Amino acid sequence: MAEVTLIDALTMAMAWELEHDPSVVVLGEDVGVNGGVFRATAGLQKKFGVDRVQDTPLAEGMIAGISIGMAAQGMRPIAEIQFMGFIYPTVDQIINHAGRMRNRTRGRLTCPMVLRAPFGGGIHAPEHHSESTEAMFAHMPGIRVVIPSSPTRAYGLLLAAIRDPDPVVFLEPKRIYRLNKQDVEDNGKALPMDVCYILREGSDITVVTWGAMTFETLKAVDQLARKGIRCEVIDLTTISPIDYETILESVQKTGRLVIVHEAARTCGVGAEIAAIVAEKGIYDLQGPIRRVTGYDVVMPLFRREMDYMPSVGKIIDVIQESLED
Amino acid sequence: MAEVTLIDALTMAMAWELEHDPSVVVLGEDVGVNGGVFRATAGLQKKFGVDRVQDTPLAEGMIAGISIGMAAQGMRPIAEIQFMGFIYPTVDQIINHAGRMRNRTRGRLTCPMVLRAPFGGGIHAPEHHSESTEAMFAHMPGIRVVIPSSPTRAYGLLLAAIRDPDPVVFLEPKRIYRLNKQDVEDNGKALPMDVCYILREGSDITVVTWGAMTFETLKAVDQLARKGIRCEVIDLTTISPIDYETILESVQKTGRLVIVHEAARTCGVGAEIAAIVAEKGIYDLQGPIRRVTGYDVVMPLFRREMDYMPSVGKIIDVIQESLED
Amino acid sequence: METIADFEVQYSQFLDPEGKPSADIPALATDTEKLLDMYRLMTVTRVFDTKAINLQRTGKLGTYASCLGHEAAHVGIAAAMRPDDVLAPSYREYGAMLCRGVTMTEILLYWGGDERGSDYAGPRNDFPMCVPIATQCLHAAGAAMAFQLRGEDRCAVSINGDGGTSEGAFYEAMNIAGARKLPVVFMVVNNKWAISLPIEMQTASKTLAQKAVAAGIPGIQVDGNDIIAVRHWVERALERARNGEGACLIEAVTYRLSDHTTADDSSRYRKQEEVEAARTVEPLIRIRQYLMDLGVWDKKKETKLLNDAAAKVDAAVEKYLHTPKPDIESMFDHMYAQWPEQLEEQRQHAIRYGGTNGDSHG
Amino acid sequence: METIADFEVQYSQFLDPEGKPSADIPALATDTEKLLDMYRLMTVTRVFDTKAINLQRTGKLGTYASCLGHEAAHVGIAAAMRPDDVLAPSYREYGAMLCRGVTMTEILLYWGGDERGSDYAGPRNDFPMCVPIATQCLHAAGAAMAFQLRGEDRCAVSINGDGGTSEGAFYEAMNIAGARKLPVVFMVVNNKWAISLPIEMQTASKTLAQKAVAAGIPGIQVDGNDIIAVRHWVERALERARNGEGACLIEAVTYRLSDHTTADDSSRYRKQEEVEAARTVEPLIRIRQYLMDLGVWDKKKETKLLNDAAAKVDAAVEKYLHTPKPDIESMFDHMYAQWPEQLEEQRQHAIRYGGTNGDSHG
Ligand SMILES: Cc1ncc(C[n+]2csc(CCOP(=O)(O)OP(=O)(O)O)c2C)c(N)n1
Ligand SMILES: Cc1ncc(C[n+]2csc(CCOP(=O)(O)OP(=O)(O)O)c2C)c(N)n1
Ligand SMILES: [Mg+2]
Ligand SMILES: [Mg+2]
Repeated sequence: MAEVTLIDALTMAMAWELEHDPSVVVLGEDVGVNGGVFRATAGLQKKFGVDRVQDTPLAEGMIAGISIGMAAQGMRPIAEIQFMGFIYPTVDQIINHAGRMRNRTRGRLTCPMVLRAPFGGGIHAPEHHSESTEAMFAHMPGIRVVIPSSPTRAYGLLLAAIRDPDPVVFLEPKRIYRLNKQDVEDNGKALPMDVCYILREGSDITVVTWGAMTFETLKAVDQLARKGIRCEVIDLTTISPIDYETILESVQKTGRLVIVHEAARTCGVGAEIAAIVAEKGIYDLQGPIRRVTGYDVVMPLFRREMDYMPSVGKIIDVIQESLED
Repeated sequence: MAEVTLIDALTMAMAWELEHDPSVVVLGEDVGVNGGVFRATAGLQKKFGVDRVQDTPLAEGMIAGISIGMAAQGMRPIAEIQFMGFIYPTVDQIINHAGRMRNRTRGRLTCPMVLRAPFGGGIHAPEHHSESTEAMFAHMPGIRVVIPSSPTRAYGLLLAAIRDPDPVVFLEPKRIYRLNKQDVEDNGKALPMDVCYILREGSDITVVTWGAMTFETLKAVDQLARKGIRCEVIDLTTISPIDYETILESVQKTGRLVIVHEAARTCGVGAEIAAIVAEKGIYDLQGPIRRVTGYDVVMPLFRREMDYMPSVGKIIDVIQESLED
Repeated sequence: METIADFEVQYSQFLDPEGKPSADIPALATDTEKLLDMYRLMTVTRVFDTKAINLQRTGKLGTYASCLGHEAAHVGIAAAMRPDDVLAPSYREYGAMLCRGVTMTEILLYWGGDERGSDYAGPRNDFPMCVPIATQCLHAAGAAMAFQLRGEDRCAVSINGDGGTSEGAFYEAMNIAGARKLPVVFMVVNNKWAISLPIEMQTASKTLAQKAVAAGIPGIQVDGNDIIAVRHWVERALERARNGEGACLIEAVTYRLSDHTTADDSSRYRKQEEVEAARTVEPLIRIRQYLMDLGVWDKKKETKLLNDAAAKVDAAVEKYLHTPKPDIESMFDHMYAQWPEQLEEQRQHAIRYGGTNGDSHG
Repeated sequence: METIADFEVQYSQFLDPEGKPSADIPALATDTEKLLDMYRLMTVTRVFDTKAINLQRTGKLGTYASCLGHEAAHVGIAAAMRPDDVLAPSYREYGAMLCRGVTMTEILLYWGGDERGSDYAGPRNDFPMCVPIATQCLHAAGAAMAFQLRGEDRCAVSINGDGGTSEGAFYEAMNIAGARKLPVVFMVVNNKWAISLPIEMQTASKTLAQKAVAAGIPGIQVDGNDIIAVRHWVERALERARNGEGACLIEAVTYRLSDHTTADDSSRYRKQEEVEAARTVEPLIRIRQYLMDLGVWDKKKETKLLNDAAAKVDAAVEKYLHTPKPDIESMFDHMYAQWPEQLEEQRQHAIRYGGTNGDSHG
């Protein structure tokens, strides 16, 4: 057991799988000698060599495209995109090929690849370095989207993503890369994808969130707990496909739902969760479904980025408002 | 007044604006001599010359990128992407530049461009030619997304889009390009964007839809009308930003909401509408908000494409189910 | 000023339009069995192509992209490959696909709106036809990287058109292939037109072969109507690749004698005279003449070939026309290794309404 | 085999690292006023750069990308341009931006997390700094197209790094510029590194200038540490462009003497010796020496220049540090010509919570 950060856990998971599965390859910009701009791949090239851990030229569409080509021919590439703001040149390859290679060939060729990218704001990063556009990928059929929010889940879910026979977009909340440590056993055990993780049980209200926002949410909920308010906090974790059973069960119990995400509101993943509950769980609801989200604006440069983000205060206020319904 | 189809109306609008605004330029693959693969630009190059109506090399990212460059320097480009399945190489330019040129320069440079693309299925087209991914663009701040569903609205809204000082993704439901004709006066009058259009008034249930699905929906609604069911049909029209006031008012009256769209369900625009109503209109609802949508799969090749699409039958059943709540 | 680098682009042709040798012919051209095999396949391809257009015209096939005039380029590429190499074609290289072992029925199923058309019984590792232009160049590079990493003696070959050389993905693929010395050959079939855009309007580069210079890999232009030239240079390129010398770009210059697809009307944008002129240099004439001059081909053999080809094509068409629609469930069941439980409701919904919403042919 | 095209890549240098002429010097190099202006700006740029890094280290600036060693390339480019040309830079070309009239305060605001840094009071039509690599090449091409369409006597210039030449957008931009003879100059500042990836691993092409061959436009490599070479060739390229002869690619070879940004530690991936060697050929030494040899520069002038530069920089920093945060509303009010009414609730929400969620510096 080792006390590790979220990013350490990712490195551990990649190392484990590089060690145990010869078809696994890590590739991306600066992932080799430099160990990744966030150091997620630190030490891997030294340990596994330049073939298994490859620095690529600067071209994200290329990284995605060759990963698909490799995956279709029996490899398991783990491609890193340096920041989510640079993931867009991959969109064509991901939606038009990764997500449909299996279907269009009726299973003859498949695409067991992982596309990793750090996302989200709050680290005083430069322009284009703070975006959260998971909803775009969640809308693509054939693509799993997974976001871990703790070292334990980072380790177990990245292993699951690498081993999955289908493509996974694995988004890493970079603000919490090093926020806290957990004991993570390096035992190669994957955690299940396609399910939510319940972070706090409670009966008064359901709060669904993911990524770095789990921290804001837990802080808010802890403050409310002091007032005797028992929130159930669900970490969505797999953004697509959504485990709505868990959410519906919780709403059945609590009768109230708040969704918290950092991405812009319109057509964010929060909308999908609200829509599902407004269809399948409406009779359980005692009031409106509320969202605490980023605004429908470009993520501001860092002097104003915190004003863009859902804050503990904003979350508390919305939860309290919901409890008054 | 001329009896024109939806696509004729688009040609008329472009011709009007080419005539009246020297900064307008039409560009794209095969839009010149060939008049566009769907003939939306037929005759325009002959009339306005090769400078104003330009055939470009085959590179969608390039088309978007040079359009942004032109727009920032005072032109008003109307760029055509041949099919929505080929729009993805533009995503980087659209989200990272078109949608933020104004904001990041505090209004110094702007991006008055229109990105036109036919979308949707049902015309027996080849692979990658039938997609509906408007939700991806609706999630991008700073981008308007507009979808006309009649010749009149095609004419008036395309004029509005061209004249708008900000970027507009203008998606054309190709299945209804030639489905019907309307008298459209070629008077250069724009119609308002950012508002819904009410296609049928009714008090029993609200049905929100857009694009080609307005036809399926109207057929369904007409059949139901014979049974005395009065549906209010709202054509969303501007997919982003959403005119939710009109929808909320309607739901206040009807108490019931069904959303119909062709795109895959998860994180489609339907989710956003449901989420808004589940927040702001929940007390008006008499039952669940239901969606009739494409499935979360790759649009099948054409022998099964109709089984993918929301049909009149599926819509009727869901409306009837909703009325039983 | 100092010259720090220089480059030449070569052009190669062995057979002139009349079928006369125009250069020292390579070993391949003396192996008549190889030539006959290729000629037969070119002919079958053309018969198939004609039939497919007819099927489309009579409503029995969807939009179809003809390969008329490209037979030498397409067959020549695949004939140079080994079975365990991998092809990443675009959407009209039937000559190459048939040569690789894809069946005519599969090709028809694809254009007939049935995904099973891409589930090749033959070349299991070949990529399916690729519509998003030039994206497949990257798949070929990725496949080559897989072969290189595993130390396999295999190569990948991608094919795109002249139009595809304007897409960024084409350059990105060449660049990574050059940087890594990947065992891949990039074929550009320059048929002079990208739908309505003539090659001169696509680029200022006088040849497409010279685009290789940007990636630091060799580029050569060959007469794409001369199957000997195509096969010879693809073989050489594959040999280089197998020897660890890396990637090549080969531009095969030919002409699209047909409309772009059955949905296109090329009379809108190009002169009939240009097409007629191209017809006189098309690829079947010259190889047939060469074989006749060698004394290994004659009218009788030609007639028999055409009859056999027609029979083969008819049989494939029959099989195609009698293939029942794919199951409704099939649109779900191949999306993931296992369709997610939480989406099962959608699948059931589709099954419940199966076939109630209009119908496509068949 | 027939040679159907050939290409040469030339290299140009006028001043060697010691400041001695290494070729017939062009007219420009005899105009000492021009040279002095450029030298002064290069020096100011370096003083600014050093200060910016210090500001970052002391928590008064965000991540910052240093331009140390690039001064000749950057200033040379902009010095060759006319005021009404348009520049589309990437993110470290401060020498070029200052020469264009962007203020130091604006540059600091940008890296200090304030959008107003891109609202240049000077060059109103220049594109802002561009982080998504190589995307700006297309903006320059588009701007050039606007100038061409309106018949204006203006040119666009884009700048990207060696790393950017791996992105498809770079090739797409060159290709359209070639096809349309656009009045645009593509500058590649080859500083040998794309973060940790050395140029040899980025591409197999021996020069980046030869990438122009793919687009059928001229490409030339110049010593990017020689401001005379940079300015001369950019002037020539702009002249060509203004004459309707179309686009050029110019590779300016220099070296990134600093870390990639203040968030980078280049000792992880490159040898200190390489950096030290590059330091001996850096761009300020040689132009200073040349000016001294001409007798128009001396120690005293140098001291005064450095003092003046420091004062200028300090004034700009003061202004930056005293710029209050942008209003909360500003994140909404520049999104559209008019913020949509239906989203006004969000704006009000932000205003209500303004400043309650932690705070960034200042
Ligand atoms: C990315 C993309 N954009 C547009 C299209 C539509 N389209 C299909 S074929 C074609 C022209 C292709 O020309 P070329 O590459 O020369 O190949 P050819 O058809 O001549 O074989 C176009 C524009 C597409 N399939 N993919
Ligand atoms: C599309 C994109 N991908 C990745 C990055 C992250 N990134 C910033 S700078 C850089 C390296 C750029 O190298 P080069 O083009 O040589 O320019 P230099 O920094 O050396 O001036 C990378 C990978 C980015 N900004 N944009
Ligand atoms: Mg072509
Ligand atoms: Mg560099």
